[in-house]
Amino acid sequence: MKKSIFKMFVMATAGLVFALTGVLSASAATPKRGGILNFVVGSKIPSYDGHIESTFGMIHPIRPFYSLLFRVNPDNPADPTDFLCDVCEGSVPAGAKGGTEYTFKIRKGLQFHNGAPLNAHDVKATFDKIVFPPEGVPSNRKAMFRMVDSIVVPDDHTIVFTLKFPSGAFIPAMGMPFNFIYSKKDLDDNGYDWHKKNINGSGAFIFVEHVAGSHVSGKRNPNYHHEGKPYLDGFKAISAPKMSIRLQAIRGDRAAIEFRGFPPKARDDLVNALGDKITVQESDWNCALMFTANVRRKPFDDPRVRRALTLAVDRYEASQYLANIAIVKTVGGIVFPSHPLAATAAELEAMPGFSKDIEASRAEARALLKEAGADGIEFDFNNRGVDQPYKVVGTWLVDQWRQVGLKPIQRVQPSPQFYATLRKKHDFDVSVDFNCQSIVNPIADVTKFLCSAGNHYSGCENPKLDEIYGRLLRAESQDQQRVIMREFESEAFDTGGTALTLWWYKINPHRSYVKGWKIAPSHYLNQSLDQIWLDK
Amino acid sequence: MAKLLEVKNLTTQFFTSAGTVQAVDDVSFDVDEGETVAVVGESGCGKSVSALSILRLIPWPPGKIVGGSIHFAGRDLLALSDNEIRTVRGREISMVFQEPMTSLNPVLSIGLQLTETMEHHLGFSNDQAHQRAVELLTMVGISEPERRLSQYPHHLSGGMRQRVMIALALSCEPKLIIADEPTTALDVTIQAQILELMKDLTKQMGVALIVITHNLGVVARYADRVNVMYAGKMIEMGNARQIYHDPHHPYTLGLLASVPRMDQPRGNRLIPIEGQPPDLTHLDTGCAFRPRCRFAVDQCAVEIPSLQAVEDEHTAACWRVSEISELKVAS
Amino acid sequence: MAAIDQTIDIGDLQKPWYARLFEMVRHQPLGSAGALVVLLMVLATIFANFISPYDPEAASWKHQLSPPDANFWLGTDAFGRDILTRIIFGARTALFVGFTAAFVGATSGLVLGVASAYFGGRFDIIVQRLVDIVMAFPLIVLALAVVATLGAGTVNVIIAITIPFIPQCARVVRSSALAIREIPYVDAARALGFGHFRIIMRHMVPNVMAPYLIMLTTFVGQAILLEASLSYLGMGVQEPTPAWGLMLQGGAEEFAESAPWVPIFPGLAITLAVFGFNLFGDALRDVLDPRLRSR
Amino acid sequence: MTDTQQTSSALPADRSVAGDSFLQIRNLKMHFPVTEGAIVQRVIAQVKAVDGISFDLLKGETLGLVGESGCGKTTVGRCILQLERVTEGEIVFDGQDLTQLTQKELVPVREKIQVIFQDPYSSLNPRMKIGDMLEEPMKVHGIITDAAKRKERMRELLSVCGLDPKFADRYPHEMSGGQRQRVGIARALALDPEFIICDEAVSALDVSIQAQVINLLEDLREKFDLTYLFIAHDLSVVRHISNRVAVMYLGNLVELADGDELFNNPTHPYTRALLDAVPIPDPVVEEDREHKVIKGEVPSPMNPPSGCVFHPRCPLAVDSCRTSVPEFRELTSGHRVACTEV
Amino acid sequence: MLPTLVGAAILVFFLLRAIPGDVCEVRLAGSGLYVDEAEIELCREKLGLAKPLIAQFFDFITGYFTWDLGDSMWTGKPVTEEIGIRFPLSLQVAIMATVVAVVFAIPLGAISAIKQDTWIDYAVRTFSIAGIAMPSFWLGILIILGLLIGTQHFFGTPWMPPIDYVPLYEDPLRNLSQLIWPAVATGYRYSAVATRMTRSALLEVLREDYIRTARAKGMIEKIIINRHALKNSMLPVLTIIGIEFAFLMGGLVVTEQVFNLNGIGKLFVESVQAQDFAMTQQLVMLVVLIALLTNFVVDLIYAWLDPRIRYG
Repeated sequence: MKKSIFKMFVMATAGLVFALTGVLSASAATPKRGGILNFVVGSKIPSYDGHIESTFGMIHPIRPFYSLLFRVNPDNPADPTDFLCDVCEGSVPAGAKGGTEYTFKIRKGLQFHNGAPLNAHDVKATFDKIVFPPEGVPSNRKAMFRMVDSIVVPDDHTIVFTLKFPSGAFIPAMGMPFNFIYSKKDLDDNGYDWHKKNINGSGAFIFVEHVAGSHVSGKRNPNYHHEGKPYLDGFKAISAPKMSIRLQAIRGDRAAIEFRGFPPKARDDLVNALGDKITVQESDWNCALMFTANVRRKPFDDPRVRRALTLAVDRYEASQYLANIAIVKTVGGIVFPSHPLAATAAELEAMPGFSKDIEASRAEARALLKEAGADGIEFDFNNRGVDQPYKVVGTWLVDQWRQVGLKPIQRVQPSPQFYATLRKKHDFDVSVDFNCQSIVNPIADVTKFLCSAGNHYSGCENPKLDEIYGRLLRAESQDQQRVIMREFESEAFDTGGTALTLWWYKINPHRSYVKGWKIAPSHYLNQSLDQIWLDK
Repeated sequence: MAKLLEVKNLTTQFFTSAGTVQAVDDVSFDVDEGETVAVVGESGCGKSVSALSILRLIPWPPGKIVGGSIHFAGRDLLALSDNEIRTVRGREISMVFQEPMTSLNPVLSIGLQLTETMEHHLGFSNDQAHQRAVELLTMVGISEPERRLSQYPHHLSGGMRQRVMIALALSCEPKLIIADEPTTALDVTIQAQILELMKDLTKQMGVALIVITHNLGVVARYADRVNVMYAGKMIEMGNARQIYHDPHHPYTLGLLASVPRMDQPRGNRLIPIEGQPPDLTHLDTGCAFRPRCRFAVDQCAVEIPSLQAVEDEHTAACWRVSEISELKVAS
Repeated sequence: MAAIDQTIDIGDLQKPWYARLFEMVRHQPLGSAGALVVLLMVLATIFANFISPYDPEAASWKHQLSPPDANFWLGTDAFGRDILTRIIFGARTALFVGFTAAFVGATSGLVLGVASAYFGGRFDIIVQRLVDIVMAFPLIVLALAVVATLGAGTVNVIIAITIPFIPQCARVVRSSALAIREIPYVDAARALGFGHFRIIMRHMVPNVMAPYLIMLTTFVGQAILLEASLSYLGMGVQEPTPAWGLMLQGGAEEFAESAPWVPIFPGLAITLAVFGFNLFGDALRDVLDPRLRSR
Repeated sequence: MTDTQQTSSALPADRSVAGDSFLQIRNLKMHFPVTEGAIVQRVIAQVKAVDGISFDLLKGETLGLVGESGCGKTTVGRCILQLERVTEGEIVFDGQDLTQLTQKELVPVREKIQVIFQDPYSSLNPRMKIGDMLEEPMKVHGIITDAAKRKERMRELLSVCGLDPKFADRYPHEMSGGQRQRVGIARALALDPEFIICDEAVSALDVSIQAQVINLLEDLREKFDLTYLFIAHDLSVVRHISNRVAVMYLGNLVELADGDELFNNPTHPYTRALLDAVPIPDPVVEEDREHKVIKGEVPSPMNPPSGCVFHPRCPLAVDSCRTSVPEFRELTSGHRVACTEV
Repeated sequence: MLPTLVGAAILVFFLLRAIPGDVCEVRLAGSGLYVDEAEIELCREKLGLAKPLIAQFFDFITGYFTWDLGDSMWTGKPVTEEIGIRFPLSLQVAIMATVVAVVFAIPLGAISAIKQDTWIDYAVRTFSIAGIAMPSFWLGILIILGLLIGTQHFFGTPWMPPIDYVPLYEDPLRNLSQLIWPAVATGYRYSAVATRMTRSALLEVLREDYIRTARAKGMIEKIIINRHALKNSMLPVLTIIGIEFAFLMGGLVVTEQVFNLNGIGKLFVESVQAQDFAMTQQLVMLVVLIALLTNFVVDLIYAWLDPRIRYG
């Protein structure tokens, strides 16, 4: 049986290599025009308003209708710092006045799908809604823009953002794919709720229809501001919540691509079945799966027990095997692994739970548990009722903990109950937890590990972390940031309320005829679809 | 008179989980044209099964006719094909059943149930059959026959339904009607109505009638000849007067003694037949009545008595048939 | 003629249980096959620890998704766990969920149904209304709602499955009990001056055992299916507990093509088990009460 | 007993056969409502099963109550047993009006009034052994608390009723119909009652067995000094066993007389029709009998005819029968009839 | 009918509110992105979840009188509109499944009953019990995989049913090629239930006295079965078809998942998982209403088939 698995891997790898070279050679070819792109989306659309929603289920089908101020480079989305202008002109500006003033030039001749012109006033109205929403108007990411002091439009084609203090987090926040540019007129005439149910953007595609629960379709925007684009005549985003259906849809060519990600096993199945008809793109993913111990509860108030929990987990083995069946793979610290601020392999190995000598770690874990009088305890392990990767990783974690004699009882809850447990009821011993962001922005992202953060659920207290983080925020050079980040990381690991398992790993097998799309480290990014063409 | 129906050595068995039931065991009897023959006996004695056997209506499984012959108007009914027997059923021999409440199809109109038989057997057109159905209903004493035809069985009372059953039985002018406990489920006053009706109509149309009943009064009033059954066998046969006034089988004797009679003053104690009826799956050798018989002798345990002549047309299946008169007096 | 004309005599219904069992085997080949499946499941449940070759819950990464071979007769799943072992232990979960839900549901229904029939009047009307309301919900919808309220997990799944069974059984039992209430022995008991409790427990309940037992066996099958459906929807029994429905969920479906053994064998196990219980129940119905229909 | 005598003086007592009047039924009505509606029930009609009857039962007698199906005779029995809550009227037994008693107060009365049902198949709990069935009432009523003595008494009851004591370990289905009916009788005797209601007690039995049971009932009456209300539709049986006979038609009593008097000299046209309809098991007698058949069928008790309920079928009916209800008058001593035309 | 609906409304309303957590948590925090607690509170306020339960219940009930069934808490669109999009699909699958069921069930059940205890009977019974025993989602998985693998094996390119819905009147072929599979997957179980009922009902009717009467009249077997027996035995079959139809509308939950059908079953699971109370309660009420209406229709047909009820 080993042989057949081996064979499968060989074939899969061969297909992958072939496919990757295919992409490279094809991207050099001249894009063909026309065709409809069918793709599957595994989540559903709450509303069309990017400013208040946060699910990729909305981004994938709706983002193509809108433009952003600027966006990740579609041809190099893997680089978290490579931004290109969308409605702005030229390159994304660096901060003036000590990094507190950013001036954007807006392209001329832009227009919304309804024919109305798009200028700096519309951009201001958009960011006013996001950054300074009136009382009672929701804006999901308002907190990301705390540094913004004012937004001014000196002329129709210029917009100036003034910051209260310089922040490395500003540009990434501005580049988030949720910041759809709305028309000022729409906002003025129809109020702030209008965009929940209506679409009037300036993106590559014009909204055609949305059959709730079934699909969204769009057609080519002839007046799109990136010349010659989009190549496609239109797209159809088909809702398919079950992963097996999404997989089968690509297999049966009901869809050409899925933009979130499949586990490796699914990729191998597709490549096995369809060979060179399938192209695979892979990337690290800016999401980390973690577990959080509830410090309010005994015996998890004891740091030894929390440390034992993380020591028991063999991340390297999981990276090899669990990675076959789940969308997680990369062993990493609190920073996105391919980011310059991330810990190196050697640095990582020195951290508790990241040692390559798992036997030693587990022995230590057992000793710690014994010491704390918690060996062999049964505890409640809260998990989220979503297969990938939560339930798969959860099952793996249960197995890992059992190996040091613990007896976790997995309690899987649908998302609302899961969140209620995590955020309000705190009635868990250990819970699955995760951090998943669109733009790679480590300095913002690591706030998750602050005991004082709103999205930190262990209930720990560690003012030292806040102090370190304060220094991190003000650090000027990347080297400085890196040093402070290491300090922060090791303090967070010592506190041990929230521990990392693996970072996600994004694998997008798609029909080889889909060209021009590049994988990004987040399933939120690079979804304007304007550079995609079909080689059919 | 010519024999209309001649049943010879009829044996019907039921193959149940508890064993083989000898429901009808080597039974022979005959019916003349136009006469009324009664088959009398208590529950489970095989009288209904023998009636159903004549038209081969025993459901298989579990029941099966395993031997004998039934000659009717020159044909052996047991030798007919399934199609041929169907031309006999309802056309030449028809039946009236015990339960008027369940014997008519509840979801089909009275009219349909009446006319389909005539259309099937007599090739009547719809109109002809309808016409005839009206006549038949009038004949059995149902008022407003036209309206009744479009009604359903549940609109009618038990007595009315039994009248419809009789109309149904008469519809193709058969030569023989088998009435299986036709009045058992009815009240006495209605019972009298129905019996009188049957008697009048069969006389009038010259139809022979087999009445199957446990009611000795009904038999006394209506039957020309009487066949008494016990444990699947015919144990005594004769005309009504012979059976009632000169019974020659201890069972018949006992039966008559155990019936309270309305025309006799109270006070005389009844003389019951002691013991319980036998289990037909486990019959001992010898006479089935022996365990309850006051006159049993050793021979009764060994050999089953066959029907022996008492006088003309009067037979009884008892080893002591010749002594019975004296024994009767002695007890 | 009663004994002969009706092939099922009342006497047959009242034979002692061993006689009925024997008859069942003889006359119900399908039913006996069902009984055999049930028996196998019970044995698997009892002796799971002795007959299964591996630990049902421990992951074994080196054997991830091995196809069936001499070591793993039915192959392994995504975590390298032996599928045969998990099916054997899954029988335990299935039977535990099935029997508990069926027993509690049917028994509560029995008590409710008999009481409702015996007391009649306002009590009966109110019970019937409640039964109507609960019965108007499709089984799976009700179960989903209950699981959503209580959370997933074995015990909650049992509760979720039990609740819709209660009115189902109550309704069937009530109609039988209504018939029994009209039978003279209940009047005889009342004429003898017995109390309500005695009449219900000694004279009515034992005589609605036939529909009760039939409902019970059908419920076990239904519960196994329902548990599988709930687990498939991710709202049933949770990992790493071995459960058949759970084995079909998630990875099983996604990797079905290259590892067909993962979804096929647990599916077969469910089908076979429910098949067995249904055949068994059918046969039981034929033996106990040919006229009772399943609803 | 003085009270009883006073009440019964309203009706001329006929004690030609037996002792004192010990059960008085006065104007008994049992109407069953026919209802409609989901929660709030509306009564849309009344089934007048028993519609105002009065009679006395005398100590030690057997009163036969005959009539066709649906005439209400069984309901009368159930009312006396308090298995139904009567709509109106009094049932006086031992000086107490049973209709006014609570369930608790009824318990001692139930020891004295017992019942034997028609169907020997269904009147015994199929899941209980015969012995348990007989012991249960003694246990519940605390008559014999000692288990061994109770067993003793149970065996005695079985043999009194002509059953082998070894039947105690059997279930009802292991017995024949006649044996089952004997068990039913034994159970009725378990509490040592004074009064037994035989509700079609022998109707379901075959002739040969029926005679056995009738004899048994007669013997027991002698032995235990019982009083019977013998409800049946079979006139021959009623005639055989009863001292007095009452005839019911559509919820009303139409005639009541001494047994011989009633059968020899039936007065009410319905009684006459009934007697005419019964065939006599003797072909010679039958040949000479006149077979008068009464027309029509029994109307629905939900909507009984006005006036005399029998008038639509009555050969003697006159106009007044349609409007006025005939009085249940005394024709000769102890012979009462509800008809104006005889 | 009305008391049942009111009872169901009360039950579902309070049952849902007993579930911890709410739609705002999932919507805003569900993706793991950072979210401000105040935003979640704002969301609750907007959806009316902050109001006292009784007030919410009052709104829910008064909605029926003003025909305002509320807006989905997830999409903000009117519940009626959301359900309206999904309902035709589920109805179509349910009807197709019913047709599949009836077309197979009645002849199979009849043959099985007529040939009782022969190998045909055993085969039909085995087939039908298998239909009841097999989880319909498993059958669905096998069907999809079978189609994919089969078509690739025989035609070279894998084919699977469409995964997005097109109404029948727009593109009948595409519509049917999508819906026939779930109809078969659910119809199998459905037909199995109906087959068994047909068989047992017919067996029972064939034992009835009036069938003996018909035989005694000399009617041929075919007429006896078709005219005398089938009509009577259809009564319980009809009941079971009605019950199953009502259950199917609710029970499509699992099948719709397997085939990615955008029907009310899938909507139900989604709205339960998202704690979309407004949607969930109306869906449940819809299913209950369908169950009651189906009962009502069954009663009507019953009355038409059975004269005892028609005039009774």
